[in-house]
Amino acid sequence: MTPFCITESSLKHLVDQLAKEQTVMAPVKEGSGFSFKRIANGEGLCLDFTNSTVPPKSVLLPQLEELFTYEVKSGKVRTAGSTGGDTVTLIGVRPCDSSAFSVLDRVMGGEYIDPYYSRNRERTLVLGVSCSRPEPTCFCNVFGTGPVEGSSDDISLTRVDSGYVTRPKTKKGREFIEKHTEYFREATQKELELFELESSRVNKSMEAKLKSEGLPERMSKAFDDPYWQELSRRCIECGVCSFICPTCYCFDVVEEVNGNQGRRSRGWDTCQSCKFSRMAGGLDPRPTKPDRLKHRFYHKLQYMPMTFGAISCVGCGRCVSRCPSNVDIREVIAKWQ
Amino acid sequence: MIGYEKGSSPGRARPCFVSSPQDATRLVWNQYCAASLPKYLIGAKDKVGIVAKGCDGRAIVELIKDKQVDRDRIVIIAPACLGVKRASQTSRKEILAGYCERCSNRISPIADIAILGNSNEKDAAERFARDVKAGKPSKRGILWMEEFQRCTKCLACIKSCPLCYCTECELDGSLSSLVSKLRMPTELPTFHLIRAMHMAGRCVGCGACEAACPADIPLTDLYSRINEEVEKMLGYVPGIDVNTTPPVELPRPKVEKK
Amino acid sequence: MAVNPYVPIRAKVKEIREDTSETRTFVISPEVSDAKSRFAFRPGQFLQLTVFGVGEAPISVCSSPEDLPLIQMSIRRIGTVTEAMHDIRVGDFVGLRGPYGNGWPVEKLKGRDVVLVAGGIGMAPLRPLMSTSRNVTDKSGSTTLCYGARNPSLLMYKSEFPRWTESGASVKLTVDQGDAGWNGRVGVVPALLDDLEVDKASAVALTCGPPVMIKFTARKLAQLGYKPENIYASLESMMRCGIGKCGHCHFGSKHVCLDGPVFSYSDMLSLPKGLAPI
Amino acid sequence: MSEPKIVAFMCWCSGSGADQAGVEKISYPTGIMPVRIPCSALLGPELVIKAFERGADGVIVSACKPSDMRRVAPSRLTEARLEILRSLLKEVGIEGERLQMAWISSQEGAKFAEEVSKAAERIASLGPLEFRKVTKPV
Repeated sequence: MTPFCITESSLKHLVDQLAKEQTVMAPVKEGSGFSFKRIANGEGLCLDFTNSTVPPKSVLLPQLEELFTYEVKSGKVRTAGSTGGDTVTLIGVRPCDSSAFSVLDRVMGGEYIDPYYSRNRERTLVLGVSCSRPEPTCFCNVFGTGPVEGSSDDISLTRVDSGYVTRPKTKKGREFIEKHTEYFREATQKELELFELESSRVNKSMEAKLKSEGLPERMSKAFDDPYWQELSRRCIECGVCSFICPTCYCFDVVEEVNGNQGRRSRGWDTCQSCKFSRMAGGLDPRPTKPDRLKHRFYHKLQYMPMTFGAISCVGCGRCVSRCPSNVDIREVIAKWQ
Repeated sequence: MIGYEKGSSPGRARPCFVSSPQDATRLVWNQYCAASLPKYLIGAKDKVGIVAKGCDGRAIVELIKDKQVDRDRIVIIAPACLGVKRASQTSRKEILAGYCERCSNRISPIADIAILGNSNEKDAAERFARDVKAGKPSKRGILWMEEFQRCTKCLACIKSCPLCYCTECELDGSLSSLVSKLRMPTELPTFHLIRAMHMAGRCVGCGACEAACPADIPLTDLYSRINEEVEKMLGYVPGIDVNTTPPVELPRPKVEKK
Repeated sequence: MAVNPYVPIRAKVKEIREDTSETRTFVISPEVSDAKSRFAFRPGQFLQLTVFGVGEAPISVCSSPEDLPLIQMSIRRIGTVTEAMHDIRVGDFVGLRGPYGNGWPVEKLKGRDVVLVAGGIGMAPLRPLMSTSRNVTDKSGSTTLCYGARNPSLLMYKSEFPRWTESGASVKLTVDQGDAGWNGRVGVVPALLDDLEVDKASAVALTCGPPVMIKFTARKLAQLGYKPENIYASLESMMRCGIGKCGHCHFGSKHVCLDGPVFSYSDMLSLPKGLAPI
Repeated sequence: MSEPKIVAFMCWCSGSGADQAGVEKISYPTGIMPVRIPCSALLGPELVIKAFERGADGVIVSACKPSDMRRVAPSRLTEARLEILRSLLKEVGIEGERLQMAWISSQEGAKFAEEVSKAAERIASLGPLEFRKVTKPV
């Protein structure tokens, strides 16, 4: 399919139309940052942002998600549907975050398929938007997860002066464009040229010092290196890095009980917490701060490549800019590249 | 020796631990030295030197009072602080952090070595003091309940706070059922109110919580408001004098010796 | 629609046996018609046990697969869930999901000498092998159980020792601290391994117990000439989902819930320190 | 409005005061949920906040008069602590009057009923508290 083009105003009308029928999630300014929220119309759409504070993984893997409810005494369990639900259009996903969905797909699939995640994933259409001005902390180019398109985009939008060059990436994306064909028109030759120009401009605007080849192999030999001790000294184990990481998926499960009614929910957890791997009885396989910090980096840069064949850092730079102690994953990569 | 070194990107400085004179060249001092260093004193076994801004000094005073830090084991180097800058999330500019605008004293109340800087810096510091007039009143009218709803419940405020030294925290959901471990929306105000109560009369306004918060909740605004009330009510200001006792404490009953 | 792996199946507690002062064995019957196929497990696998209103914990099955649909679990009072489990009465409902994990390498045991080393509650996952020990070793190899506890009253399944001996297994016991009625050995479990008459080159050792015991048992076995790939240990870790999603039991590139809980000594050496107590 | 829900935390002594009100058959508002605690000074602000979260319109803490206590007066602590909590509640937009304190000793049944009724009236006049929806600063 040839690329399409959608003008800014058509996009707004399209969102107006969609918001009437289904859930539209888009970045919304909140406090001093952006976060993905449900929007009611095209007016609320703002694609002029660098990236959201909390990644859009919150749409697929909500921070708090009910697993099921039950009666305490009788043990009767009710699941509030792990299938169906509204179609969700997720607009304005940056390439790094879109690529992060592929990482989550790999984890949540496999021998046991996570029903809640796959329900959310199937009903969500991802409209990715290319970056136009990457932050100095961004390094998606290192892993090839950006900055123009992400690997889970159903449709990739790239801003050119007349609107957005629209490239459908999946069957779902093509069907979407066919269904809403009145909002799109075929991209002109000039627009395509502008798209190429824009892509190479953004690519060039990013630093290219880091390399990811061979990183897992080298890291597997560095497990006992004193570097980790030194690195972790300034870490304060706040766990912000994992809460704002688009590929961190670990969750904890809690029960809420009110009389005879019980509910089991899950929600994000962080491996940086000293209670993450502590067992009943007090044994802890990762008892010290270096163990825990190392686990996070190894999980992303070594364990995941070993298990799934790809590094699970997408270079969004959130942890780099947000870490209060300035523990920088780019330095870790630079150290072992 | 705990101080600051150059960070990984421009406009950042980060904590750094120096154990030999050669390494001391790594140390820097500028307006990006934001991280709260007294946090690293808790549980430290050796004798350590520490670079302390005004707020850090106040935190150390509180830690000494709470018997978490031994005064004899630390050497405090206190440079004059001009307030720290942080990158604005909305515009690509650097602004003076909100909590620094409210800072009551930019020089540590306790110091072994005080560095008042050269005359230029001194001027700047005086200008700063004049502008700030020993602490602007905190902002009022923040819609706190809305702010609380933004909370991601990552507990970074607790983990980054130099005065949160409890090994088991009642707010992380593992010790009590006061607040669940996960982000239950109805519990977010509870979480923040309890934490605010725990900080009442203790917060030294270093802004570590605010700097760490991924949701940018202006926590120090709330804590400083409560501190103002505590000062009005009980005449107590935290972090000034090692010898004062915390405000809400029982006088010890005198036990008569037989 | 595929089965939702997070939802436990309701099960009724049929019988409770007080094994020791801190452990009880529960006989549980899942309330589904296809319990036999759904819960078909291999010895050494575990189930996620839900105490409704309290939470979930991974517990290994201590009965033989032949007893299905009845499932037995021995539970030591140690955390919130196990504590609550001790308040459960006969007729109460609990939740079960699973079985999860890899279980003992049952195929490998055929025709070989098998040494089972257990400490305290660590006997539970090995018990299914003892109940079926003759089948497991294919009648040509010997079966030896080396079992120890802190004191004689904490030895589990005492009433079954005679039956195990009758069926041809040799049962060696030891305690850390004897009492008036004890005239057996006093000492640590690895000390029992010294003079076993087994073919060390091909023998398979299976161990479960406190981390310290596993550590010294594994070392000792390796020293005695057992092959590292023939030494197996069942490890434990904090875990939430049991299906490799929650990340709590992720160590190295292994998940304890998917790739474990049984690991060979050679696997353990390649895992990060901490999980494998070696 | 309907009867406000009020949680009354009372120390051992003032709890007996409430009993005394019962013995003397003095009526007081029915929306009161008594919670007995060993001493008012043991009442952390956590529980008061939690009570508001769980739907209380108001909280009454009844404690011994400091003058009735021997040697040290822990209820002074309670007073100071609740005063701080009240200012915090005001800051986030909850009326301070929702948190009341009453000095009641073990024999004062009539006083208990009177204080509690007065407090309930004041709390009722504020209307129901929707803790989660309070967004306007006072």
